[in-house]
Amino acid sequence: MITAPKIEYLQLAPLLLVFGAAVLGVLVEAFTPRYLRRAIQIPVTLLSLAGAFALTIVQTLKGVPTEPSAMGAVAVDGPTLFIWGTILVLAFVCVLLVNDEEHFVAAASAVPGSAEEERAFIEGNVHTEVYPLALFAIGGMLLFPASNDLLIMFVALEVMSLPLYLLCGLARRRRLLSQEAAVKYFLLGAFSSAFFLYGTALLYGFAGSVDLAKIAAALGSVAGQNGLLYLGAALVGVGLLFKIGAAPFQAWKPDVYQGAPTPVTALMAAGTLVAAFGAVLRVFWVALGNLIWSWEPVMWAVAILTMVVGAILAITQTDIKRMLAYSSVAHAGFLLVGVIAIGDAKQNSLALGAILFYLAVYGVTTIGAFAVVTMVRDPGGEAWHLSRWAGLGKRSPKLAGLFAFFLLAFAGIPLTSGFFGKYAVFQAAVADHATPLVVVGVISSAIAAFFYVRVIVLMFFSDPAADGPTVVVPSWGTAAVVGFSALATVVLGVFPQPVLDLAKSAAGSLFVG
Amino acid sequence: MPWLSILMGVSVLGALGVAFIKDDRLAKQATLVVSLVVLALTVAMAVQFSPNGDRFQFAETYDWIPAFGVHYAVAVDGVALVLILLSAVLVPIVVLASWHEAEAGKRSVRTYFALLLVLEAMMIGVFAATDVFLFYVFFEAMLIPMYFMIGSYGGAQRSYAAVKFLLYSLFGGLLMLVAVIALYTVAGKNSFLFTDLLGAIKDPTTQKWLFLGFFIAFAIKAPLWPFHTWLPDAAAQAPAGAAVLLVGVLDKVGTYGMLRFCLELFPEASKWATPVVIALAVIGIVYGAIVAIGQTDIKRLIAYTSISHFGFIAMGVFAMTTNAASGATLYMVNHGFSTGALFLIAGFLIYRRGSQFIDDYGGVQKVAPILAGTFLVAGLSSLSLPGLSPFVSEFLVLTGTFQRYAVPAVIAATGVILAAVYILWMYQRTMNGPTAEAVQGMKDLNHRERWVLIPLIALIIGLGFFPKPMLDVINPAVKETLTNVSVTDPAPAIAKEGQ
Amino acid sequence: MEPAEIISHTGGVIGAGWLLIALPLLGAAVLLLGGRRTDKWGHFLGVALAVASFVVAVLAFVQLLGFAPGERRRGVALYEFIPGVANMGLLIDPLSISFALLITGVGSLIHIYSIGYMSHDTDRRRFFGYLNLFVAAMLLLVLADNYVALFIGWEGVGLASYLLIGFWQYKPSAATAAKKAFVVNRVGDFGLLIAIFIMFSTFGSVAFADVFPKAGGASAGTLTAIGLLLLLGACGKSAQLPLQSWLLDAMEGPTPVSALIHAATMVTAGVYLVVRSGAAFFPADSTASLVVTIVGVATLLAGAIIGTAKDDIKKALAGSTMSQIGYMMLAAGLGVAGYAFAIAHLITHGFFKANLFLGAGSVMHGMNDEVDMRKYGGLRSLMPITFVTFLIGYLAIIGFPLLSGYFTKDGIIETAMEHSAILGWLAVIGAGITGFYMSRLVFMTFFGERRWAADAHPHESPSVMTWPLIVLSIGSIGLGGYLILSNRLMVFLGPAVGQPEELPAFHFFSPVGLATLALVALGAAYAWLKYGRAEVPAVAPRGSFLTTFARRDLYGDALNEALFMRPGQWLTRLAVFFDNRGIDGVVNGLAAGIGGTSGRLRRIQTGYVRSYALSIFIGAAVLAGAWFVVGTL
Amino acid sequence: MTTHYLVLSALLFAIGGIGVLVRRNAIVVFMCVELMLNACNLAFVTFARQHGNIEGQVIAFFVMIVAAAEVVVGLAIIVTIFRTRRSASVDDASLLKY
Repeated sequence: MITAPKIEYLQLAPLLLVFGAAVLGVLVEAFTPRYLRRAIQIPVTLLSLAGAFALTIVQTLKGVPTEPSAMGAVAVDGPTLFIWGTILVLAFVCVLLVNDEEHFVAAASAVPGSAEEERAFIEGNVHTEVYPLALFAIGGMLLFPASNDLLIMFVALEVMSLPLYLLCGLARRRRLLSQEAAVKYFLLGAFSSAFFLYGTALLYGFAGSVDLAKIAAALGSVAGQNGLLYLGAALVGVGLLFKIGAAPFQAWKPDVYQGAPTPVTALMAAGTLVAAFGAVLRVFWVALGNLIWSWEPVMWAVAILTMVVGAILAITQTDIKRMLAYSSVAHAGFLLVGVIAIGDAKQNSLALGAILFYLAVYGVTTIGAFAVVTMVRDPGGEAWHLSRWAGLGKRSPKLAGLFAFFLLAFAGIPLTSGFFGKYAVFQAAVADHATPLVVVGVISSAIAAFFYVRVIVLMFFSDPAADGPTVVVPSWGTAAVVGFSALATVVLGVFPQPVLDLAKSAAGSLFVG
Repeated sequence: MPWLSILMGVSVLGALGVAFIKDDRLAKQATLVVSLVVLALTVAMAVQFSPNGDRFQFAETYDWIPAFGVHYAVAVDGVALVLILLSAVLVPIVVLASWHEAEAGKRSVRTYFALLLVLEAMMIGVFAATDVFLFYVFFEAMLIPMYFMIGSYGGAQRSYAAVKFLLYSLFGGLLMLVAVIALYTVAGKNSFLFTDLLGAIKDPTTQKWLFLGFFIAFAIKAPLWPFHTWLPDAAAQAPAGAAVLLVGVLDKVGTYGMLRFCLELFPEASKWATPVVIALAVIGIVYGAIVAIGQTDIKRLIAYTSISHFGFIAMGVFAMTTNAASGATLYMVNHGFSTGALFLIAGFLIYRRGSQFIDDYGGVQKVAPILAGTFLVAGLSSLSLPGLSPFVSEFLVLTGTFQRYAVPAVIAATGVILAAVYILWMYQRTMNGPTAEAVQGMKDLNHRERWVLIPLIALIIGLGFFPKPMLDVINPAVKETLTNVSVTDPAPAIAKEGQ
Repeated sequence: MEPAEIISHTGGVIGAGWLLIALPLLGAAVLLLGGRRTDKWGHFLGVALAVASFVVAVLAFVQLLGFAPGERRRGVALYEFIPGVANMGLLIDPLSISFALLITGVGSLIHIYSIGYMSHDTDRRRFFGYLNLFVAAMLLLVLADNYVALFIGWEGVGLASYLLIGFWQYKPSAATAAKKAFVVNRVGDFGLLIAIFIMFSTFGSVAFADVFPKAGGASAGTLTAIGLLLLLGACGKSAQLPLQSWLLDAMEGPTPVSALIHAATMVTAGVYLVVRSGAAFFPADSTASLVVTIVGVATLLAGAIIGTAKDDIKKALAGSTMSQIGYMMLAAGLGVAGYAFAIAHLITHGFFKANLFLGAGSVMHGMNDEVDMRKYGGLRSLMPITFVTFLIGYLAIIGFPLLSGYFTKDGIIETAMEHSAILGWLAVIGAGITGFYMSRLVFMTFFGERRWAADAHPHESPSVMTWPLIVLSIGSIGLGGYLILSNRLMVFLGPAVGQPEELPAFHFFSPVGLATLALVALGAAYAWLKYGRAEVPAVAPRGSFLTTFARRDLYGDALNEALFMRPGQWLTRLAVFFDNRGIDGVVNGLAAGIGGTSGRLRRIQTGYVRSYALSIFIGAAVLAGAWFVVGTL
Repeated sequence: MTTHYLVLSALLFAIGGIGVLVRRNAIVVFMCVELMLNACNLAFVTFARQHGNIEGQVIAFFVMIVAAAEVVVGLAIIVTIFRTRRSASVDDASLLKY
């Protein structure tokens, strides 16, 4: 006789709300006339995200649960709640960015330049499917870091990725690139998730369970199965490192970031990264925490490689989105430095807090940067080539100033949020005696500074091209996004304390003693 | 009364205000007023400073980021005070000197002046900070306004120079960041307060590593040979006003940092490193002077003279005698005035002729005697002619160094001869001889330009004969520092009369 | 007898001794800052203040005489200059006051003379400003009671000399000469500076009052080092070998400058320094003092030889100045016995050399600034006053009996003779050469037939220029005798510089003296044969090797050129190259290297999804492998 | 006894992996991925058998569902790009590079 599983609905409410809204969105697509869809989708999406955020807050105030919920499938603990909060805010902002039909194709199925595409244009069609798709992806992002066993993690990974594959293909301009991005992302994503799955299988074989806690327990008890363990762990690691775009698994990032519609790129660069790092922490700290001695050296190599590759390859990029992609690779490397800084409970909460803070501030800044990218346009669409940005500082100083500010934040100049993010992570690493890694980190961020600075030079110190790109009057959504990001970057750059405290307490709740 | 916060607040608010003034002329005037107000306040503060009171005065300490043990902690000792005075004096002068600076580039005038004020706030902050982290924040953040001033308003090669300047300094700064973090971690005081960190690092090896982290950053900033090559580019490309602040104040942060942080936080390591540093300093003195002789570009030449001078300062700091250290501190101030004057006059000259190359000049004295005269005075001060302020500091540095390291002091003293060569040769080539036709009809200094120079030259001569007020403020602070490093001045061989 | 104690003093004229310096300094300030609006009366102000300073000096002198000889070293504290290192203060004692009198006295005369000499110059005001500046600096130099303050004056006079040599800066030659003078002086100052460092680190003070008494306790090595370094400084300032080269070029300046700075006063500062520090750092028979005498003799001969070959009247006189200062140095090197003679000769030389220079200036003034003596000749009738006064100066310098030079120079030679025969005889030879070249100068200028340029209209100078000549020539006649006979100066200076146990008695026509006279007569006669009676060619004949040797200033400049200038230029070029290519090259190379790596590396991103997949596959393999290895280690 | 199954699954996984690397046709590449997933399933079931718990078998079902979803999305994307480019070769899609 079967006992009904025990589900803590309140704890899972944010998840359920987002997924519910996504399903609702699909129904809307199915049953409401085209002209109504946007009017319904946008409120539904935004409200659901806001609601989910509110629920997360409520959950936090009610006290952080200590037991994993849903029969141990989902762990709604401190870090999860912090990450949920972060992702929901970022997602909300991204949706605001999405809210601008300029970005998305009228009819994805139509062949570029074909008659039917023309018609779709003229009819002013828009893909409102974007919203439910985004919601599914966001739902996946929420579940990914919260999942407490590898199966859920795999499912979450797919739920997060599949909609993103589609979204990548929906760019209104430069559709060839967009579709190419979609196909590349899809194939590579599927490939890597296969690795993840096989790793899961091997770990299951090792521990007899996919529950992270059980795997952790098995590390001590099971003997003679190390082959399974290391191979499995490594393959799972591959799947995760692929998602965060760590070298040597970063190849997809520049292509996909460049091809995808910029709002989607923003969503990936911010949301996916946060979610993926949440998952990385779960696997490497919770499940494989006691295995640190075996994976720390490997991770050192990966982190160094990621930082250096990201920084160096970005130098010679001529496409703003590719450059930002490589910069996000470099940042992934910096975050990995934090991941390695694992030790006793105190050290862990220090490192975890640092990573969480870094993720939050980086996500906000990066969305802001991409938002600016959406506003600088040529007749043929957004002006991606750096040479087109020359002299922007003279044509529209405010926008250029904001972008410069975001870049400085990426570079980690003091009095921007980026600085404290880096500082926190590096401090954690030094506390863990990973000082050489930090030295590599600062050197590569010095190299990285070069290409951020290069863009500033272009914008401010070189004279504008005659037929320079136009800076569109931003839609209220975009304006809000840029404003919010800039504000957050400043405020967190001057008074990071509140968010730091949040991150710290979130981390502390997990590592008590 | 929170003097230091007020000083910074006034300049920041001023900057914000100026940034929104549409009318350029008004913006300039506003900037001038603000900077003068800051100067007045600074003087008012300096008057209330009691040289023999506590080391740190006008202290303010608030928690800023408890999570990192970071405080908003500002206070001044004698050394910081005189350097803040230097900044406060230079800014209004630079404002007045830069009156037409921004227009040349057809760029936003008010931005330039807003940046100036932001920079002033940060200069005050960096000297006043008594929290290592806060110091670091200012140390790095300062780069940005200067970066924009060079990059947007500089000469033909400006963006190359600006990027070189920024990246070079940033690199040093990031190395320092590692050291800062490590310092915090190793000290384990959960506080970045300078006073908490004093003597916190016991282990000599750790000291050495941390010392290196700090020192390299400061050596790049100062700049000390061989980390100097960014300076000639930056100084030559920067607009005269910015160049003054760059060489006059920003670079002093490096030498100031050596004195305040390297020596006091890592005394053992400092002693360990002294021979190398002194060697680098001496090389810098001679090398900078020799390369300066070979320059064809006025501003580059001045930049190289500064490299030579920074050698003196660094030597004075690490000689670790009261005279040398006080001399070095005074040197920072005097060098600010003398080189400042040099750069400004060179700026006026270049503004008239439109060329930085020495060979494009000649016989200026005939057509513009006042310009030439002031240039000569500034030049003589740069070769530290007795009776002008730099002599006092150079003499103190050399005497103090000689007390402990005779040979380096003697080698360094040859810089005195070389200085005469590079300054007088440049003066001869630009000002003397038959008047070049390109120079014919060059206007002499107008009233604005004269008022720019009068205070500087007055200070140079005044402090040349009456350095006591400055030294009275500096000496106690320096003695304090040396006590923390636990060194004592070598006593004279013959104390009393002996026949 | 040792020098007396320095007694700190307040009140009276001596207490207000700072006026000596302040008055001309004020003048300089007004004239240089005042600008064109002071052109009208500027020169009068300059003169007035110089004279005023002279008056103060006289009054101070009188007050000083009021004290017992043992109490004539009065230290006047002014203010704290560099706390713990040096204070501003004056030392007014017989030595410094004698200098003060000479400087302000001769200085005032030359100021007056300049009113006339510079009357046509549009920048006369600036000229007087510089002159005042010089007087102030020179007074600080001699009145300072410590080495730092002395150093300020020391370089101050260097500055004034730089400004005045380059007064006609639009002439490249003048500008170059000025720069050369300053730089060469700086070489000397370098020595002085180091000497000061040693003193401070050894005695913990730089004040005469502290240093001199303690000097005895210092090691011989230290003392010698200090002495030699001081001597280096002295050589720079006094154009002694090996730092003599600048003086001849310095003649580019206006003639009054040559008279005041490069003959009467500044160039004697080196002698002052040696005498002042003598008791402490140049004890008799010490290495230092020996070197001093050698330098002195070498220079007195070199200067004389240079003097013989110059056709430029001022350069000839400059050579003689070198030579005369050589005599002073020699005397100063002889210790207590020589100091008085050194100073005596210094003072008389101040008079007759100023006299000669101003005379030369007067001649040039009449010959519209022609300096080549080959274009002079037969001027005595047209410029009677100039001629007479010049003749007096000439007789004085060659040591014609009973004129100033006779007593002082003879005193030096006698003392040198007692000290060491070689030195003595060399000095005698020098005297002989002096006889020759001075006579040559006089004959070429005032005698023989007229070899003027076509447009020359020689005329006597205005009285404002002649009166100073007359006064100076009076000094040239009588001063020497007054100072030397019955050892007046020696006794007076005793408290300041010490004096020998038994005072020397002056013998008229001592054997040495006679020998000297004979040689001088010989020289003069030879000069008469060559330039008085015989035809003087308009252009200098090639002349023997010796002549060229002398004309080329004994190849001093060539030597500097070869030893310092050229290598220096090469070094500079090398350094600049090294800086751009070497150090900066490394920096830029690094950047370029990273950029290149990036450029090459990004090619890996081929755009083919399968290659990406491959990278993932291999990455996975490596990762797993590495993990496995680490795990099983 | 279960080792053979594991070896088989490993082989399948490897074949799939190699296939992804060597095949040009997007569809085939995609099928190779599916093959890798099925290799995983085999592994899961085998281990379930080994450990004697049914978790692995349950997981296999999950994986199938996910794979199905992947097919839907994948084919959609591949079809669109096929319609634009008239070719299903993954090597044609190489505009985004460097």
